[in-house]
Amino acid sequence: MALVLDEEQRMLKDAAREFLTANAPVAQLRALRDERDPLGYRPETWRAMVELGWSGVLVPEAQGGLDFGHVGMGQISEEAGRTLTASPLFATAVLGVSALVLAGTGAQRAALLPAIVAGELTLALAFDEGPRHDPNVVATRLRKSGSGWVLDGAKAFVPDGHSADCLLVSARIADSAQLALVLVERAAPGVTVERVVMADQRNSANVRFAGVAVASDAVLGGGEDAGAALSRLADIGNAHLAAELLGLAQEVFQRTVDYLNTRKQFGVLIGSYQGLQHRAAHLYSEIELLKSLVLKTLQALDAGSDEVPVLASLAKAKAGEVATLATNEAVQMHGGVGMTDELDIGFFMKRARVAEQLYGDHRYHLQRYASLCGY
Amino acid sequence: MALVLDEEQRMLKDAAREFLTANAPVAQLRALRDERDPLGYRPETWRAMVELGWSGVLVPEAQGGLDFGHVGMGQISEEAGRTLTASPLFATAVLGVSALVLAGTGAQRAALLPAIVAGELTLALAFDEGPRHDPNVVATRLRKSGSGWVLDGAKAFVPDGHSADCLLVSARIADSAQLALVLVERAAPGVTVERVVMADQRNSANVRFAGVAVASDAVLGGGEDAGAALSRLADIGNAHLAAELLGLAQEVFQRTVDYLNTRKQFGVLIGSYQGLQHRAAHLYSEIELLKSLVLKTLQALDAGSDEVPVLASLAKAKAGEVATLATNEAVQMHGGVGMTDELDIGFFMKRARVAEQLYGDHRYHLQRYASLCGY
Amino acid sequence: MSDLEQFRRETRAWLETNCPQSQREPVVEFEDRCWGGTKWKFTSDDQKRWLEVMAARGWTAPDWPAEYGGGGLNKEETKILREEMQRIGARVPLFSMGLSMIGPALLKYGSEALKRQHIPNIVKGKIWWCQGYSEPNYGSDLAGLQTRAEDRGDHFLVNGQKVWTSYADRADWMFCLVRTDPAAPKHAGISLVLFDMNTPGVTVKPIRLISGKSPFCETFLDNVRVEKDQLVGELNRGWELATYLLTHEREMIGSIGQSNVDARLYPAAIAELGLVHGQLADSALRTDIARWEMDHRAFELTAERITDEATAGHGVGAASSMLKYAGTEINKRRHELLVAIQGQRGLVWEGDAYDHGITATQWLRTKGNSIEGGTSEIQLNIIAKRILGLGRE
Amino acid sequence: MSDLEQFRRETRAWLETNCPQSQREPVVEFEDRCWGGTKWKFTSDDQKRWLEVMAARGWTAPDWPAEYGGGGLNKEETKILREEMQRIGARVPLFSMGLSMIGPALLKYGSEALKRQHIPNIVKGKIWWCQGYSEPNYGSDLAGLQTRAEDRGDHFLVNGQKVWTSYADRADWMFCLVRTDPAAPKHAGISLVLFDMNTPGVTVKPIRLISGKSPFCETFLDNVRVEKDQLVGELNRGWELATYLLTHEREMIGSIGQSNVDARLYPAAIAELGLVHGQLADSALRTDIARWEMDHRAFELTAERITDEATAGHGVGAASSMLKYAGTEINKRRHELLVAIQGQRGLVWEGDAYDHGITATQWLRTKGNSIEGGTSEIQLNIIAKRILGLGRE
Repeated sequence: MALVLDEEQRMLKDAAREFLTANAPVAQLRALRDERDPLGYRPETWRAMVELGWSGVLVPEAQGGLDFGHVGMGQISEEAGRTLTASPLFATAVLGVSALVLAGTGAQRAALLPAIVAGELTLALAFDEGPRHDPNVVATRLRKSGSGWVLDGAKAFVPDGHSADCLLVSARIADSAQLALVLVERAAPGVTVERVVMADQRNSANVRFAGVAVASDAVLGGGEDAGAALSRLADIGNAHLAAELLGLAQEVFQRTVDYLNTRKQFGVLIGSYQGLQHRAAHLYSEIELLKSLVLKTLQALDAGSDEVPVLASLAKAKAGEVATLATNEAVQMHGGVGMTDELDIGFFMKRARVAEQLYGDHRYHLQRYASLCGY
Repeated sequence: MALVLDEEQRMLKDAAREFLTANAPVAQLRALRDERDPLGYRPETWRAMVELGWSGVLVPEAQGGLDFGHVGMGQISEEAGRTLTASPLFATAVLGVSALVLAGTGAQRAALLPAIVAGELTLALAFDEGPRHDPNVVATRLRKSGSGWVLDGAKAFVPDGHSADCLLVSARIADSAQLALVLVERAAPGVTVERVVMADQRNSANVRFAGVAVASDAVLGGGEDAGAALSRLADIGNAHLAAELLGLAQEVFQRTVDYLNTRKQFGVLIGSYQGLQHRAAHLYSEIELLKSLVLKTLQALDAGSDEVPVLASLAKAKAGEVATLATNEAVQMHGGVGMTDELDIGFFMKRARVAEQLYGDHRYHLQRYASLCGY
Repeated sequence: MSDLEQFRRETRAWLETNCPQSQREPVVEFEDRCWGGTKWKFTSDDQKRWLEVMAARGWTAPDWPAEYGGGGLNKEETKILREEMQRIGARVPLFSMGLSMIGPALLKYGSEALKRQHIPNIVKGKIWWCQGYSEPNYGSDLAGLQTRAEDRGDHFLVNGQKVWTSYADRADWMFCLVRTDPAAPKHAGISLVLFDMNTPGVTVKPIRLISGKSPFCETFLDNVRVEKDQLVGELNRGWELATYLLTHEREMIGSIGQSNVDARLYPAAIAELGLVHGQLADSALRTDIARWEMDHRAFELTAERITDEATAGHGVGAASSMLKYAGTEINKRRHELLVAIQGQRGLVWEGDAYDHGITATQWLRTKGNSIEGGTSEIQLNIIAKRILGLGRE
Repeated sequence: MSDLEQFRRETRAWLETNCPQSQREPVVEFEDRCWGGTKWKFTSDDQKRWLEVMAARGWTAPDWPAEYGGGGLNKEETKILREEMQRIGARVPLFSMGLSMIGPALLKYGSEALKRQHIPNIVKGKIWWCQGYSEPNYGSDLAGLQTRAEDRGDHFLVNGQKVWTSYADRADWMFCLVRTDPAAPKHAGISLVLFDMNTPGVTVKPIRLISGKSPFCETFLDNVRVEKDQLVGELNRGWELATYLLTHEREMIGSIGQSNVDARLYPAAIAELGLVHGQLADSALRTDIARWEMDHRAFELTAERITDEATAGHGVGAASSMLKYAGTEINKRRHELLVAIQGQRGLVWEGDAYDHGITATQWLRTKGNSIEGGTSEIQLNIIAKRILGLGRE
């Protein structure tokens, strides 16, 4: 399959850039921060995204979606990385939808996906239980109780966890090695949500479940082992985080290049110094390498390729490293003003690190890649 | 203790540089290579070193040595790194002497050290058994036989192994966890030596022992466990290899700076390009950092500090990284001519990698450091 | 007993008597270290008393001449005082840019009158000094500065804008680089002047950084009157002083990585990640931490070695650029690793449970280390040109 | 059935019949791939026959015009031929700088007479071409070249020295950059000429590299007579051709990392070090290998993506510099890691038991990748200036 976007994907990308630049630029995130907005995103922006069909890009046509695939969705993720737009896009339209598509029964999909498409339901995936990604640690327990189930445990740093309508919670089924994904209303009795304000000013939350009643039909797939689905969900999350970091890196790099072509010191443009030129050219090359990994990974997701786990780890690892380099170079090359909050550069740096840490940083993924290859 | 050389040490360093530059420059190593010299060093150069007292720098005065310590010897190691001088200095005067001082009985020291000081005996430490340093692997076996012992096994990549008069062989004592260091004549029955020509044109050899008879008094320390001595020997070896690599890095860097200040392209000195200036300045800074670690490690050896293992690993790890960077930058900054055998630059690169691999590369030592710290 | 042994014994006894117990506790909060000045609020009577008894002996500036209020100690005595203070964990009684920067510059370049006016106040911690160097368009290219000081006979009239004046909002006086000859080549028309921050026309506006609130300010100078006798050194020869002061600043910033009592990263990593088969669970992080500790140790030893070489009289010059470059880059790496060790927790911005985001704010703050006091690029230029002699035709 | 399907079927059948089994074996030795030329010694009758049958159809240069002996295939057919050859593992029948460099240049810039003279011989592998570009003092600064071609009416008289002419000792003809107008600005006085290496005055001396023997030579040109009709393109407009040729060379060198059938490093590492708890025994090396494999995969995909983008008609220009830079740096890292995996064994220089030091010689040879065909620094300059637009006032 050719490593290029098709016509439809290019149009979607262009439309996304146009919309986000006009309606949800970095200034929006800054305003949310300055206002200490409790929701953490602009409902009207999300509403507009829903109207553009973005909530349903990954939803099958049967449930009212566009069924446009991960390459398409990845273009939106990338563009949202450029503008640092906060919205339920990642937690709901990428992870929530994917969870239902991967693990939901026909009835669950039919019930929930149209609501997501319509913008009536937001989700959050409650997955990790500590500050560092570790899919092997699932201490949250789901046990049978009468005709239903009961959920106990805690989840940490759940993106959108304090704002989503419902939480998709991974849990171990008591007395088995099996994993389950269950749907819990955020407002349900026994659920405690504590918002954590992160450096990137996105929503994150620590969530505790104390004897939360879960109806049988709220267990995705009716209780079939969700281990494979969870693993794929993490890959999907990482692929889109990589796309987001790619967009972020490109944008902060472009701003840096523009600055190098504007700022003068010692009577010449600082972009005329070869020391900075070579570093900028190296970073350009790194971003080009990242682009290819991200696109290949998104294509592999759509093709259902066996290579998905390997590629997702490579893409996320490279994205983490490139975004770190791009944001560090951005601050350094901007000099003093790069350190001021007045410029947006710091917002890129903060988001880059949080997105890298989510679902595993570059070290985690390099090691996961090696393990997947058997070394 | 102040991190500076005292007056005597500085004089020794200056004398070493003077002697080596005049009598054993890189051209000597080149000639040895071109002549495919079977010994691998110039006996007359070694003879002159002996006359300067270098074979006895680490030997106690009681055995006719200078007892000048590792800081002193390290200055010679460093200067020999600048000139890439091949000689029995490392294998005999550093490792051989240290083995006897650390593990020898009074009688053994009295018998052998004066011969080393006089230049009448050369040694080689037969330590590793594979191409990568691993002190835990000692399959060579020493077993009791009558009033003496019998040695069986094989050692790999022994520096000076094919030219030294005697080999100091590490072995496990049969039916025990104890290690021994035994002295075996290279020409003894049952010893097979196969020279391996390395990229750096130094002596190295694979040695096999098949039922080699070892007299009781040829077992260092009379058979007391030599484990601690062997571990310290590796630290000593690494400290002096780090010193050698420091000298090598400084010399190849100086040659590179000189070239940058001579060669013109596009009508200007290539040293006026900021891209190269910044890389050169970074390398300068790295070399300065290395200097301090090397000196501190040598001082710690002389002081018998508990920190020796930690410092030896830090110094060797940093030395390996800095010498790799210095030689890679040297070739790249010299451009095409740096790739030609006509220039000496390649000799520095080859020696840098062999010296790094010997007794553990930077990765080995970073990990050893972490383990020593308990993480 | 030698004089020095005698001095050590007396000093030890005096410190034991005079240093309050509370002033022997490690410094935790910013205010634990007294910066002095008219606006300073002492955290305790002990802090005030400790400053006063030390200042009375001139031991806030132990090696400055006694005639201006300094301690008048020689090198050996100064070292002994430091050692004895360290022995009991005594805090420095006063920490200021007066002591570290303008004081030494005044002693070297200032007129007798200026010394008499300012040095005793610096020693006593009466005045908080801030520096006026960088300007919005002149950061790395400091010598391009445009703040004008017009000669008005008995005084200068100063107009312009300074940035990165740290603690300008708490400071009493500024030492400020100004252009006194706009017609001269850029390095030749600069002077260093001193003025009271209460002078009419001085306006201060704090700068918010990516790491949050900061001590840095923009300072606007609008027809500020500066008396002629507050010129330090010769007119239009201020660049020499600036260079002298920058070297001091460089050394201060380059040593940031050193100031930590225990800079090792692995204890935190073990606590956070745990060990598997005796090794840190994340082996890639383990290697990165080990490499950082290698470089950090090498850096500390290098700072020590260069001091020792200078003491022994055979140091190289221009070492401050190398130390500034290496020290700040290593410190930046340190904080990247601290975030990596803590994962998401290291990126929390607010909240009692997370120490108010201290890990993240410190991490972001260190990004400025390689910019302030001369960027890493400027330091590399200095090394390349002055030490390596590159690019001279 | 479409024409293309028909073409594929016929090609498959023809290859099956005509490609000797021995020419379907992987290339191991240098000579396994035929370079042609008058001095070429075929390794077997099969190799000779394979060249002849393919050349007869013009399929050594499948997309070149049939009128000059090329295959005359369109893009799709060329791709099908490649795929079908790969399917059976067929070796390329001919590999040469005639095909990859001077041939395309002649087709684009050469006179009709030059095309008729040279292209058919390139297609048939009759002539081995070498390039005369760099000179001792003009490597990166290629346009500064000093080799003079004096106009002597019906011919040029060429004097000078070329370096890095690869395989000059086996080549039949050289395409050579010469200065035809010493008075013009340096880029404006250069021309590209062709001459027979047997011409009197041509002397070749091999260059020994740090990796040992090499195909590179110094070529001395002493009153070499070059006929006027061997001028390619216009007089003094040779720089345009040089740029065209350099781009081709860059792409060739940048793709070095790609040519390996299996570039993965971890199988060798597992074989050498073994696994502990399922992981490579050296965890630091494990991370370095994984990071290399990440970059290598990213590079391969990038080369693919850029080709696909070009095919789709929306590629960026100047990508060859990025690929050349990234590809050669990644390949250098690969060989550093191969040495690290093998330890001392990877640094053996001689000996049957050690594959004659192949690991070490290849490692050393790769150091030249980022120098030949335009250094990494030159590529970074091109990216900075042409793609990023940096430094334009």
